[in-house]
Amino acid sequence: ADKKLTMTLLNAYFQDEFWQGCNVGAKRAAKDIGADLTLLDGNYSMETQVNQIDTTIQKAPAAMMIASIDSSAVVPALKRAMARNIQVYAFNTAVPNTTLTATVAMDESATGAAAAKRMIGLLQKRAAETGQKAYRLVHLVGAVATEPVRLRREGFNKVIQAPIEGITVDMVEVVTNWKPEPAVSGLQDAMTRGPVDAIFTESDFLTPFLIPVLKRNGYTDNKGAKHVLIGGLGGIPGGLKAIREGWQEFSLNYPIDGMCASNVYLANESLDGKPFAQAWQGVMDKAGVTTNAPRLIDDKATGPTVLLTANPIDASNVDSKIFWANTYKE
Amino acid sequence: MTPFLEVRNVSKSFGGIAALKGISFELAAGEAVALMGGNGAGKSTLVSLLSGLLRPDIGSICIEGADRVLSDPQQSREAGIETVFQNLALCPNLNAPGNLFLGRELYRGFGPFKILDRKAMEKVTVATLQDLGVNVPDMRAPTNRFSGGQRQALAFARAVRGKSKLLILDEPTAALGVEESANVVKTVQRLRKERNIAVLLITHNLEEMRSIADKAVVLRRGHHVGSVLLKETSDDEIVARITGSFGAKAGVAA
Amino acid sequence: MTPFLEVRNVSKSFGGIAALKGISFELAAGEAVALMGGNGAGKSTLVSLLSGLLRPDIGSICIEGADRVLSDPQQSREAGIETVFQNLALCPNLNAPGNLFLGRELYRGFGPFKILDRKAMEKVTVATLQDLGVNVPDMRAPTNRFSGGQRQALAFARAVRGKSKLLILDEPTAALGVEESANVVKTVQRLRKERNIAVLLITHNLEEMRSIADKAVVLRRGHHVGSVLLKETSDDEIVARITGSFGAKAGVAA
Amino acid sequence: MSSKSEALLVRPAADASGAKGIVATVGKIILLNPILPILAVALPLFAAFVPFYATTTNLQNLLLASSILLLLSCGGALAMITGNIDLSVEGTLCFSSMFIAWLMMPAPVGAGVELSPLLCIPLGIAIGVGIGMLNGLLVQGLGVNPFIVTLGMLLTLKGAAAIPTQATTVYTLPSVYSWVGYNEVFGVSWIVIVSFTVCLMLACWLKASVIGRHIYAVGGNVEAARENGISPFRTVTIVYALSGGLAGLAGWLNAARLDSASANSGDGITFTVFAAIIIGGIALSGGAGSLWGVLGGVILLSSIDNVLNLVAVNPLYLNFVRGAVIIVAVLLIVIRQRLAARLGLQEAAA
Amino acid sequence: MSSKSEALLVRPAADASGAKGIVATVGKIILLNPILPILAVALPLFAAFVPFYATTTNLQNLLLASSILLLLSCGGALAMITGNIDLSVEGTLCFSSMFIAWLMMPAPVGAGVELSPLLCIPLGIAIGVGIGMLNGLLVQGLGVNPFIVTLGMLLTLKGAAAIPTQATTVYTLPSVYSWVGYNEVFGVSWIVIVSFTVCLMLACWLKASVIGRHIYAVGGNVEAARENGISPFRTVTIVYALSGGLAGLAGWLNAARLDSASANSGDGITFTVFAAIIIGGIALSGGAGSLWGVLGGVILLSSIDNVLNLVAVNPLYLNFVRGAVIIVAVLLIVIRQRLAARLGLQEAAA
Ligand SMILES: Nc1ncnc2c1ncn2[C@@H]1O[C@H](COP(=O)(O)OP(=O)(O)OP(=O)(O)O)[C@@H](O)[C@H]1O
Ligand SMILES: Nc1ncnc2c1ncn2[C@@H]1O[C@H](COP(=O)(O)OP(=O)(O)OP(=O)(O)O)[C@@H](O)[C@H]1O
Ligand SMILES: [Mg+2]
Ligand SMILES: [Mg+2]
Repeated sequence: ADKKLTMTLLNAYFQDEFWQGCNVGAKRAAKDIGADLTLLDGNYSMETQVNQIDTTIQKAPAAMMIASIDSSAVVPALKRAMARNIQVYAFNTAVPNTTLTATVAMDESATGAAAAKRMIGLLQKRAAETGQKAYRLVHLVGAVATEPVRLRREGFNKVIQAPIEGITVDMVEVVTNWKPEPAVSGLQDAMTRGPVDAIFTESDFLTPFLIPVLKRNGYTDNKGAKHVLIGGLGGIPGGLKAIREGWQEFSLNYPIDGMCASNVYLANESLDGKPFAQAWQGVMDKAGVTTNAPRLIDDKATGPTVLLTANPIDASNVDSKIFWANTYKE
Repeated sequence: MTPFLEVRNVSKSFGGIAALKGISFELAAGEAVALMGGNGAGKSTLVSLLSGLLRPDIGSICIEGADRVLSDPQQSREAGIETVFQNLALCPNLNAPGNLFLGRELYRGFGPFKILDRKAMEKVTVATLQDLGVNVPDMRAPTNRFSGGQRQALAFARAVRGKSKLLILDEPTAALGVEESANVVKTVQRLRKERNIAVLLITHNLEEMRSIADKAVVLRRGHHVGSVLLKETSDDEIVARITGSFGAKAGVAA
Repeated sequence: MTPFLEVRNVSKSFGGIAALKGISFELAAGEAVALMGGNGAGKSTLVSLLSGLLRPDIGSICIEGADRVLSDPQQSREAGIETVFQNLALCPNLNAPGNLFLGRELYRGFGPFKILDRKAMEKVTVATLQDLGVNVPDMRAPTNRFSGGQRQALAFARAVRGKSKLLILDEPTAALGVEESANVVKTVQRLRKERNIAVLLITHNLEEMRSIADKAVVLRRGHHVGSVLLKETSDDEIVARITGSFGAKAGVAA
Repeated sequence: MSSKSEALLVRPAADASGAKGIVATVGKIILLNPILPILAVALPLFAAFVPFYATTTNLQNLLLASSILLLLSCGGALAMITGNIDLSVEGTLCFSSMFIAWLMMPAPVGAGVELSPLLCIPLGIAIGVGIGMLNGLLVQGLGVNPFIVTLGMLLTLKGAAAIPTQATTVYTLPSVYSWVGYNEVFGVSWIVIVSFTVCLMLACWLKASVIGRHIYAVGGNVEAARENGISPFRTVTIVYALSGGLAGLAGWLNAARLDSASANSGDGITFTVFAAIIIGGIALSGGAGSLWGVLGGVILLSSIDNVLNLVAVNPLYLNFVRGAVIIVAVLLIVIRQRLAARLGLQEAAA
Repeated sequence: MSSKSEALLVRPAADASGAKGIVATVGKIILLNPILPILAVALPLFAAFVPFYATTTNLQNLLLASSILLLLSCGGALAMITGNIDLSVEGTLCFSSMFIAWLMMPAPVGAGVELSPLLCIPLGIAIGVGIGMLNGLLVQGLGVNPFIVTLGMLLTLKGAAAIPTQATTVYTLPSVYSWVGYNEVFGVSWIVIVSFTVCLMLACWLKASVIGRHIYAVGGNVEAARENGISPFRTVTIVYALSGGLAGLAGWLNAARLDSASANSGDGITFTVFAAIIIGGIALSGGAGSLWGVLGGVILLSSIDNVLNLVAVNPLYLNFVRGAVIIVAVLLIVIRQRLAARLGLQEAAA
């Protein structure tokens, strides 16, 4: 196309690294294909985001891509957009209730479950080494009443609360609402009740804030048997740094830059007339998310949906360039 | 005949401070009584009890022979008592008609849809203020723009518009000019003549006391220290009672 | 000798309302002038100009011969003027010593670490109120608990404690009892004798006017309608000037 | 002196005849209005410089985006005029819509009773009224500080909203319930029609009715109101009930617009509500302002967000710009006030 | 009459001799304090029924968790005592720590100037003071509504906090800067020592100093203060500057505690700050209350969160329970007030 493509990307929030990673990925892809990309910040308010969809509709870009703050609340507005022949793509969070042009999203409950399994593996390993049977785990919950968090939390809890071979896990949940201070106070209070063996954080941007708490409570060693096992989701720079330093064991990477980029590329291919079925795998390549085992669910109800699995990060691969946190600042 | 108002052995304390100690007096229908006393003697506290702002700690208030519990100002108004408070009870954000008809608005309609009749209220306001000879530059300005005397005149005008049987006036002319004060006195005299209204007047002005009241009740530090017929009593004696030098060194005052 | 205060052709409007129209008068050091006028005549507005609360629209104010821009009350105080405002200027949340020393606290230390000398302030408060014969049940209670007269006495006491050369009194006895009023008058007379203080008195009480002032300046609806020596003028004439019937039908008033 | 003093009682309307008179009158109206002057400057500027701003579609969107904010702000403004504060409106919106959705939907998300939407719409409003009455009771009946009562209520309600459906968002509500969100008249959504009609009627009622007068009186001097036989308890309870009812109504309209109910709905709108109220000229201390001003505040704030979306400011600077614009807008409003005060213009609340 | 009237001037202290006198005096102190009675009930209850609540470690934690809230609340309380409001403290905390972190850190995250932490600590406080003075200027100098000025400032600062590092969180600050977060005396963190010392000194200063008296006077009746030569502008600006400075200090301590600076830090603490202030007995209308009460409010709110963590309430019910507990606590406070009023106890602010 000789005419410059116009696209609008509706981000959920701007003031943290995870969503910054998204912007970087999207901008890179837009530059790559020469599209004119507008970024909007929903500020974690679903009403704001719906207003932004309506505003975007009237500017009639060729495509819009959205990280929905509430995947149900955006549906009527997205339907209006589709009705105006604007292509609508969703990233990070699927919009289960309507047919969009395409979706590239994380499988939240599967990711939660995968994290739990990994954590259990670590605990069982420690049990084998030390003979300890009973473990206490602190689960740092995000914003409890949001859809992705609900799925993530349910996925994790279902696995961790089921009977586990050889060990018992006593879980304490702390609601953080994605804020450092409640996370820190909550962890501190959990430690008051007794030693903590493991922490699962629904976003590992919280990990760096936890380390001073651990240090103050005598967990000064980032190795060894007393060391608190930390696992998280996101693959956020702070988490990766903690993995490098030995504080955190693993993270499950959300390829946020890749998801955004794939939305942009998909729109480009589609507007060039290439059908989705032919285009999507190439796009996943270009967007750099092949390691996330993209699988296509060709759901008639929601439109073509590529679900991604979060790839694990640990000390062995923490510096790999496939993780957005290692490249997004470049 | 039963008196219109009977105050029986009423006491009121604020924490450690006894503002009124066992006060009793009567006020016949149509009678004008002056309530006299130095600053802090308890006069305004007594007014608060009669107008339903406060309840006595002990003692009772009878109106037209019946014991009444006046637990809010509305009840006092319904019992036929209208009060000009020392604090004037004006809303500074409302204008003159708004204050003159405060709680007594003229309206059309019913229930939550009573619609104010602004025209009528403004008309009455013009007439009322004119009657009192009070000069208000802009009736529609909020009353926080009014001078001290203008405010007081408005509060007085509001009270006398009612159909009450007892008018309580707490220092109604304190901020008024010579002419305006005279108009207030004249108005009270007229009301007494025309409607046989009873009056409870608080004032520090002996002349005003004499031109309105027949009887004086004197308070001193919360105690009732005497009721006198004004015709039979000299100014000096009243002042002596107020200051507490009566009896001790009778006749010497101020 | 230059007069202490000279008001030259001062006007002040509030939007459409002209409160003062070209007022001029002088006040010599040690002189006592009564500022008379009906309600809304503009007296308090003039006080506001002299005490730095408002600035005149036109005209100027000279103190001890020098043109002064009084743009806040502090400047007026520094020029030697102390005012008892009609609104009393009390903080209802502070107690009696707190109000008596408001803006003039006694302290030790310096800069931001000036520490209040509570003991000393309480002692002075007790003495001052006693001097005025004012009876306050609890000096440490917030002044919103005080009776109208108790509050006014406090405001007066504060003003006379200063070392000012001109004392402005805006209806200083309006809420005071007979005895307390007499004490205020006596105090002002004493200050004049002892400290040769000048006084600008606003009052609606002709007797009080005569016991304090030598001269009267009469305002009517913002106009200066006459300055008279009290010795040479009858009460009736003054009232006639206040009400505007002077000249028209001289001598008929109230 | 009679005729003379009568002439003085009402200030002559600055000889309102002739062109000069009209200019003066219009000038006075503009200067006296808390928000009109700034709208009169800002909106034409937006129209001139912001692409798409002055299109019909955008105005329709703007009204739609203003609707919920308007309802909540009018309620909050009423409470503030009585000298109180109502921080709970966001909570009421959220809880009532969530609870109603739970009642309407089949199990497992809903309660399983599948209550009729026609019943649920008034029920949602009634829940709001009930919450408001509870606020009124606590504030004026028991004398609890309104700030803390309604803040506690906000937290409680937002927390309670997550309970019925276990924090699950409820989507695709009964079509009768969300009809109002899907239908329009000349491109104007029924949500706009309902909310603006209610608020404009309320604005008139507040100025014209006896209860409205009492609302101002209580805010101006609650003791004086009481001394004149106006019941502060009754007045304040009515006002909180209205505020709650409006929030309940907003809960319905918001859920209808989103065709879903979520425990996060309304998140963070409280700050915007109070910004609109105060920019609209309602004094924190009560007794002053009108709902017309609040309407202006709502339009201004919605316009700012709308314009920031249309010009697509770098999101990194967005919050900064929004905050700065609000401060500037308020500075302009203050300049307007100063000017009006200098000219001695100030209207009584009633 | 002299001796008689003197005797009346100071109410006798209810014969303070004997056991009965002491009980009466203690009773009076408890009843007069806005928050002591509820603490006196709540804390023993917590200690009795909440496991681990009354352990040394938990108390140390509780103080640590209270520190930042205490600093912000004291600042906000000062502003409120003058009859104003300061909503910007959260923004100041966030912006100052973020900006300072940017100055201290090497590129690419930081500015690359790597300013010395020893310089940065006072600089952070100075930034807070500057922001506060700007607030004071706008509020009392230009007469802009304090609610909207400081709300605009909050939005602006939170927005601005993201700008220097492009919303990137800054981890592992220089050790000199975060020393205060890693070191303790007898198990009590230096953060606690610094913040509590500052606030307790401030509480004394407010009651004992001339400026403190003027702060109350301006809050009680700003016109009277002005008429008595107290400059409301000066007083209010001092208060906002103090509030800003405390928020700047809190920014340092918070960043030191987290050993990082993030544009999210402090998010949402504004509501808690105002809950603490009001529960602590500061009147919205100004002129009343003390920082001792605010300290009580902070301890109460921190204890509630601490207890909810210790008993591990189901996250779904957490917000609901927290809101309900706050309402109940405030109801108890009101009962206390009623009792005190019935007994005629009410102390002047000064
Ligand atoms: N801030 C203001 N705004 C508008 N009008 C005002 C204001 N202050 C005073 N006025 C008007 O100016 C006129 C003069 O008022 P002022 O208070 O000076 O009267 P005064 O002589 O002191 O009367 P009084 O004896 O009743 O105290 C009055 O008509 C009053 O309504
Ligand atoms: N709410 C209150 N709390 C505490 N003390 C009060 C309260 N109201 C009045 N008092 C005290 O009670 C006493 C009587 O007050 P009251 O106002 O009745 O006096 P008053 O006779 O009207 O005096 P004035 O002539 O000065 O108006 C005073 O000493 C006053 O300080
Ligand atoms: Mg009295
Ligand atoms: Mg006056």
